[in-house]
Amino acid sequence: MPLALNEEQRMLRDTARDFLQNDAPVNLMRQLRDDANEKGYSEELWHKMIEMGWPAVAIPEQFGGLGFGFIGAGAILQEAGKTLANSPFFNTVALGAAAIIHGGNEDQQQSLLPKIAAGELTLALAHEESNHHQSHGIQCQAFIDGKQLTINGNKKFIAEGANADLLIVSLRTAPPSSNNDGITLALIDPSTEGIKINKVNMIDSRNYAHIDFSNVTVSTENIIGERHNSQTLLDKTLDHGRICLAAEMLGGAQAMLDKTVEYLKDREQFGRKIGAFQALQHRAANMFAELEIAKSAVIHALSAIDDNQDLAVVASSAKTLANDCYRLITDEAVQMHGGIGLTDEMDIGFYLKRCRVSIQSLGDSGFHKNRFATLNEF
Amino acid sequence: MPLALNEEQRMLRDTARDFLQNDAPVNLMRQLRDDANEKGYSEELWHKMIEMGWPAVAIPEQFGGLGFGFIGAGAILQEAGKTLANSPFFNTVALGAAAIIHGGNEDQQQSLLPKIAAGELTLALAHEESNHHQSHGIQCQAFIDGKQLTINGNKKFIAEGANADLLIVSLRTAPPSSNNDGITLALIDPSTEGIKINKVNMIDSRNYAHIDFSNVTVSTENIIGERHNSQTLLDKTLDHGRICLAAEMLGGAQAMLDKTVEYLKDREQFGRKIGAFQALQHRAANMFAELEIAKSAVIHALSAIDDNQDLAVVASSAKTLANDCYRLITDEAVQMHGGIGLTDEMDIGFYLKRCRVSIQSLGDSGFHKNRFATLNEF
Amino acid sequence: MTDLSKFKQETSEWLEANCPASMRKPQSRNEGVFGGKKFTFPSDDAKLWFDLMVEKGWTAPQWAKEYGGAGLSSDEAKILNREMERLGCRKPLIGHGLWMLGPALLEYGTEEQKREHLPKIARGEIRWCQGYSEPGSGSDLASLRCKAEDQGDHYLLNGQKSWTSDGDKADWIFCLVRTNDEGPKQEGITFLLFDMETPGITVRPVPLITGESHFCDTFLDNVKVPKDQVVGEVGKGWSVAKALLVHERTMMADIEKNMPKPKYSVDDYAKNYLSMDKNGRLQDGLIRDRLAQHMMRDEAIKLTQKRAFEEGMAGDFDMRVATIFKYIGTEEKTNKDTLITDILGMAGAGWDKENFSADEQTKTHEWMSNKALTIAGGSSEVQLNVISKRALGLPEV
Amino acid sequence: MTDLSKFKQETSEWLEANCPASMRKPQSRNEGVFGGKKFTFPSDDAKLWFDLMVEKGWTAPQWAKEYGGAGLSSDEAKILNREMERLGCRKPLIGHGLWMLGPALLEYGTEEQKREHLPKIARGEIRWCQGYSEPGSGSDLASLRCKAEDQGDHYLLNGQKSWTSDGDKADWIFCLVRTNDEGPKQEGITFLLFDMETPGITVRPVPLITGESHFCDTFLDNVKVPKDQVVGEVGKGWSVAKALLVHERTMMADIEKNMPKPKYSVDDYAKNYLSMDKNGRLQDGLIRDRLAQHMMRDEAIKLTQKRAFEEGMAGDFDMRVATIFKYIGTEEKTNKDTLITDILGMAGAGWDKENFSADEQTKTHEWMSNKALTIAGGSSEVQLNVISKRALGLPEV
Repeated sequence: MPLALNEEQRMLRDTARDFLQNDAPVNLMRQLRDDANEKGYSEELWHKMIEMGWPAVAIPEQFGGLGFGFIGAGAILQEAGKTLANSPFFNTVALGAAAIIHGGNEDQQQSLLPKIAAGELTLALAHEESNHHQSHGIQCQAFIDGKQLTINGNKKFIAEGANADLLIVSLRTAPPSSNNDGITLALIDPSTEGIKINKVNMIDSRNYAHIDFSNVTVSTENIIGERHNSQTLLDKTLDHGRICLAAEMLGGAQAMLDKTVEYLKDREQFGRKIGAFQALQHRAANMFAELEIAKSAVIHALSAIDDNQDLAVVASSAKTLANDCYRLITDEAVQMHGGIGLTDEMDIGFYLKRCRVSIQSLGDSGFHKNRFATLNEF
Repeated sequence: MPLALNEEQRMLRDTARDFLQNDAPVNLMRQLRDDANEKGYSEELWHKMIEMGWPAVAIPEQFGGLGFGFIGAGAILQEAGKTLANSPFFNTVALGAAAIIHGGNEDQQQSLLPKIAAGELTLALAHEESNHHQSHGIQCQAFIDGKQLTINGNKKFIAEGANADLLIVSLRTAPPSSNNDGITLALIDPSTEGIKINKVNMIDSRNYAHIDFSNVTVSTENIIGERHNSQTLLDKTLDHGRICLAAEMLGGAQAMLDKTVEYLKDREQFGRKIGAFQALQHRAANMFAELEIAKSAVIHALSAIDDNQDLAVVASSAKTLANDCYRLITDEAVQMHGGIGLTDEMDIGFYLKRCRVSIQSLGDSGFHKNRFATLNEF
Repeated sequence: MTDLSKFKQETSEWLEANCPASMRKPQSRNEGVFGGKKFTFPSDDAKLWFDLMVEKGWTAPQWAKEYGGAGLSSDEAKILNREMERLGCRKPLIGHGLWMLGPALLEYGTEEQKREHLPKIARGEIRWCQGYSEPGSGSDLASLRCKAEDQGDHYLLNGQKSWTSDGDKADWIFCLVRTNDEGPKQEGITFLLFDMETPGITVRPVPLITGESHFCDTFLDNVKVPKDQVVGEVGKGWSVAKALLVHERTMMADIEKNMPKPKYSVDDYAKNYLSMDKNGRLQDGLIRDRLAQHMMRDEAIKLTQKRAFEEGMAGDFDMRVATIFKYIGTEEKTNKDTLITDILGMAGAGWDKENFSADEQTKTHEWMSNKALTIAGGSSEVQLNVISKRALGLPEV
Repeated sequence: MTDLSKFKQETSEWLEANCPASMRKPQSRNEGVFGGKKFTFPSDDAKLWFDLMVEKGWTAPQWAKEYGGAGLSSDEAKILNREMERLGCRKPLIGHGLWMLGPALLEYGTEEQKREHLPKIARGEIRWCQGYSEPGSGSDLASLRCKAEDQGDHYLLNGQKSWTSDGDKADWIFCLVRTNDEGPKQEGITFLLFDMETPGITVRPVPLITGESHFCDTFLDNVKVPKDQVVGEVGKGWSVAKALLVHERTMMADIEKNMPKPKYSVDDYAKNYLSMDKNGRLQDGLIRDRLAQHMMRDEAIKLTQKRAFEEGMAGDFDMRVATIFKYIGTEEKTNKDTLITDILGMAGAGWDKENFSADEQTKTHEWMSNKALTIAGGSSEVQLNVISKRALGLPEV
């Protein structure tokens, strides 16, 4: 499994970096927040991304994709994390497309993947039901009666939940048994009758929603993957998301480290650059080391996606290391900047807030270390 | 509950400090080790301690004690920890006397406590049965038949186990039930037939033993505390030990911090005292702060003993903070001294090794944080 | 009956009779009475209580009557304080004037300055703010550059002050300025007072990451300040400021003491927000460990403060220990805030008022705003420097 | 068939035919063949294998035949190396002479020095030790003060060297001495060779906290060293030493590679020594968390080395990353040792050989001896300085 980008992927990364630094600086994010933008992202930016073919990067070539794999998607997300550039990219590709690629039947793949690749369809995963991420404890219920699925329950903190064209919803359709895990995934149009979408504003100013399902009926054709037995598909989908989110987070951590080092070189106190104080130097050096090892865990996990390897262990490692190092670096960025780091004028608060939501999304370090331990049987 | 020593206790502490610094420097410990001393302590030193009345400090006055309480005993142990001075004091007083004070019947108290106070009797607690400390998982069995107790089983890592005049042994005498916890403590003469004492050398060069009991019979008069129901007594005894050991550990931590700070002021590299390097300064300052808060937890716990308060929570806090700060400080002492800290000529290795054994004795931090959480119902 | 017992009895009776019930509960920051020209009382009771106390001179009990106080002896003031604490009476007036500038004027001010300013402070007529920090001078305050040129009868001020706490709500400012560029940097600093309405002053509130803005940038553009508004000697402002620091700490402790006690303890949050396994243990082992660790440390820090006090009383106190409190206390507080929001999960990262409980919003807010604790009032780095020098005697970097 | 394929085939056949079975297993430190006058072979096979390889010049395959080597080309040497690895053949000879002084002499030595010393190294007749550190010069090696006075045809040495690895077992030493007290400290250093039996040398093994003593203090009291035993120019010894450092790292990596693989992984220890709850989880939640954390980090560090290699091949390597390996690798190794002994509990703190298994003794020993990892070869503090300067470009302290 490669740990370095190939030439094409490097070009993709470099182009993404230039584009995002120019067209989606942190100020764009600030503007969207100050305007209380409904979507939490710039339509214009998203259209440019579509023009550049980004939604297609990780889609297999036979479905109109570019076949850069998830290493490619990860490279874009890492660059997006650097400027906190938001778009439907992450939820549509890392969660939505992943579920369809691995669970969709031929019809679904033929009809949906080319649309995703073309930027004509955005997706969101409606999965969480409480304040904390969980893999399988699904309460949101659906009864299957003939060709019809009737859904009742509540989903929470759905990223892009109030924006996406289609939702992929995780449902409990049967009690777990020896043959079935009881979980089913279904594609649901958010305008279906019985769906109530409640927008939730989080500190990172992106788009989230709680969604209530009250006797929502859809055709069983909307089921993705195996009926009553999609825990593995769900895990795989979540792992795609965890790994890709980790990539985005490392971009943020990198930006914060760079900005902090710049500040250390610039700011003077007690007659010298504060970057000449050894205690700060050692802490900065440690941040650099932590970030580099986290990067390796993340690219390894992205590579595992592309090589169709088992994702559980590598996803949990990647998310844990990304969580811990993003938190370390944003906390240190605030502390080293001093009071000014707590003003809204500086960008640091935006990263701090995004970091916190990212840590909670798709599993904090306690969740993933527990999962890692369980997978390793200890 | 007082957190400061009263005048008498301060005098006791100051006398102990002067005496131990002069009569029991680390070199005494080194000498005992190099001579492969059977007991692991100096008889001469112990006799001087007896002359000074130390074994009596924590014994109630009605039993010939001095009534300084465990704050007094803790003050002595803290000073002893500074020079790694070993003696039967800890095991006899903090574990042995504690069990008899809280569990002994009047006869036992009348016959044993004055002897302890006079330095005529040393005790050891034979409780552990595996590599890790545990409170109640006792396998060592005893059957009670009329007036006789027949013991079979193995006890491990008994501090002073090959030296003590008498052993206090924790035994399983019945299955736990709603009325009984099934645990009984008994005083056993180590020369009783059927007892095999196997000396164990640990890295801290003190005296430890594994002891096997094979059909050892003693009179039921040797039982201390309630028959079949002494878990509470055992817990209380162990908590006395945990708190007092924490006091000893903080003495060691203090000595290591002092020695390291001295070295930082003395050693030059790159044309300046290494204590002028800010990264080391901040780490040393943090060590100082950690040690001071740990001291408060320990004196609070010692005070709780004297005030007859519930010990469980305070003992677990004291031992955890002592464990963590002793480890931090010895590890940093080695790192800051550099290679020379790893030579046997320096004293650091002695503290490092004693620290490690102390951490494992009577519960490491994982054990105590788990216990603390359970006691706080989370 | 001694005079003091009599005073105690009368005080107690008066407080019982006059302090409104709603003024006997802990108060949050936005319930505080800061006074000043622009101030609106948070409630009728607050106004009533304030007026009654001003009348008795008990907003500044120990200040002389001619300065707006009650001229109480130190023993009487202690009794008043204790009685107010016993009944839970709120401070009728709080703020920089009463707690910081007042004591400084009493020590360093001229008689004219005292007569001019102290009564207005005690009666809550003028609200004060503090102009110390500058964009280039945070931890290294003495490097401040705000320039005061000697123009004969007045100084001409140019420069910028930052972190002016409630600068937009204050009437007057006490301010450190540079009157001399040469020599040791501490010795060219002068302590000045001036009206915030003096021409040339622009105040701009600075939004914080919490969405609030308690602090201002204050721009000084050819601001004229009469020379009789210097407190203490010219060039000795650093000493005045240092003396004030002690009062700042007292003020902080006082505010802290009067804050409402948190509704839930940290372990309450864990029990309310997280699931337990069959043995009644938190399922999240990492949180469980962090929580136990925090509770132990938090208690040990509190015990250390008590121990310092008791050892002090017993004459057995190691002064070096005093250097650790700011550092270890604020670090643990930050740790606690992080732990609580981690326990809340997504509910500890919410922004809107509809989907998150008031308490969740508070905790999320505290996590952000308390990041200032390890920065303001001597950052953790400065504290570690202090510990390593003063407690450990390590050499200068 | 090309010459190289032929060489490969012959080499393979020769190794198969001549390398004893017992020499095809990983070797621990005390199974190594270091050579020298005082050396005793650990086994007959080791002696046999050594003799055969010396005869072929394959102890130093790339050195010229007149220097005791086999004069192999770089390609041939690679093939030999690969074939030996493939069959698991042990290095027939190891040590400071072969891996450090040899390469230095090839680069900086005179022809006489090469002819004098290299063959004796390649044939394992002379064992070398290194005299760099001094009691006052650890991290700051260039401050060394061991004095070499110019006495016309020889130098007169006075001073002390510390950490002389196996100084009591070596025949000769390569040593840094100060020949000039003035100017930049690096420029007064000279690289000297001398016989450890020269009058005036006292070697004292230094016991370590592990109970072993691999290192010596070496006292130099009026030791005469002929001037033709200077390697490189007088006053340029620092450059020779710096060049050697690279070889030291290669040597360390080589030794590491040939060490026996540990019998158990860290999680094996946890499973063997700790109890599980009913759900198959370690009961000790703290150890469980630390173990998961360590395994993730350990893997991430290994992956970073691989990534650096792959990015290097792809021409996309950020050179700054190379600065972290020593620091983060040794810190994690120390963390691992601590974790294992914590898992072993009291069995990780034993000293005697009767009550503790060989493996428990090894782990306890490693915990102690590996504390040197974050100190020797550039302490973690020095590494952090390097990262902050070279990778982050932060200014000098």
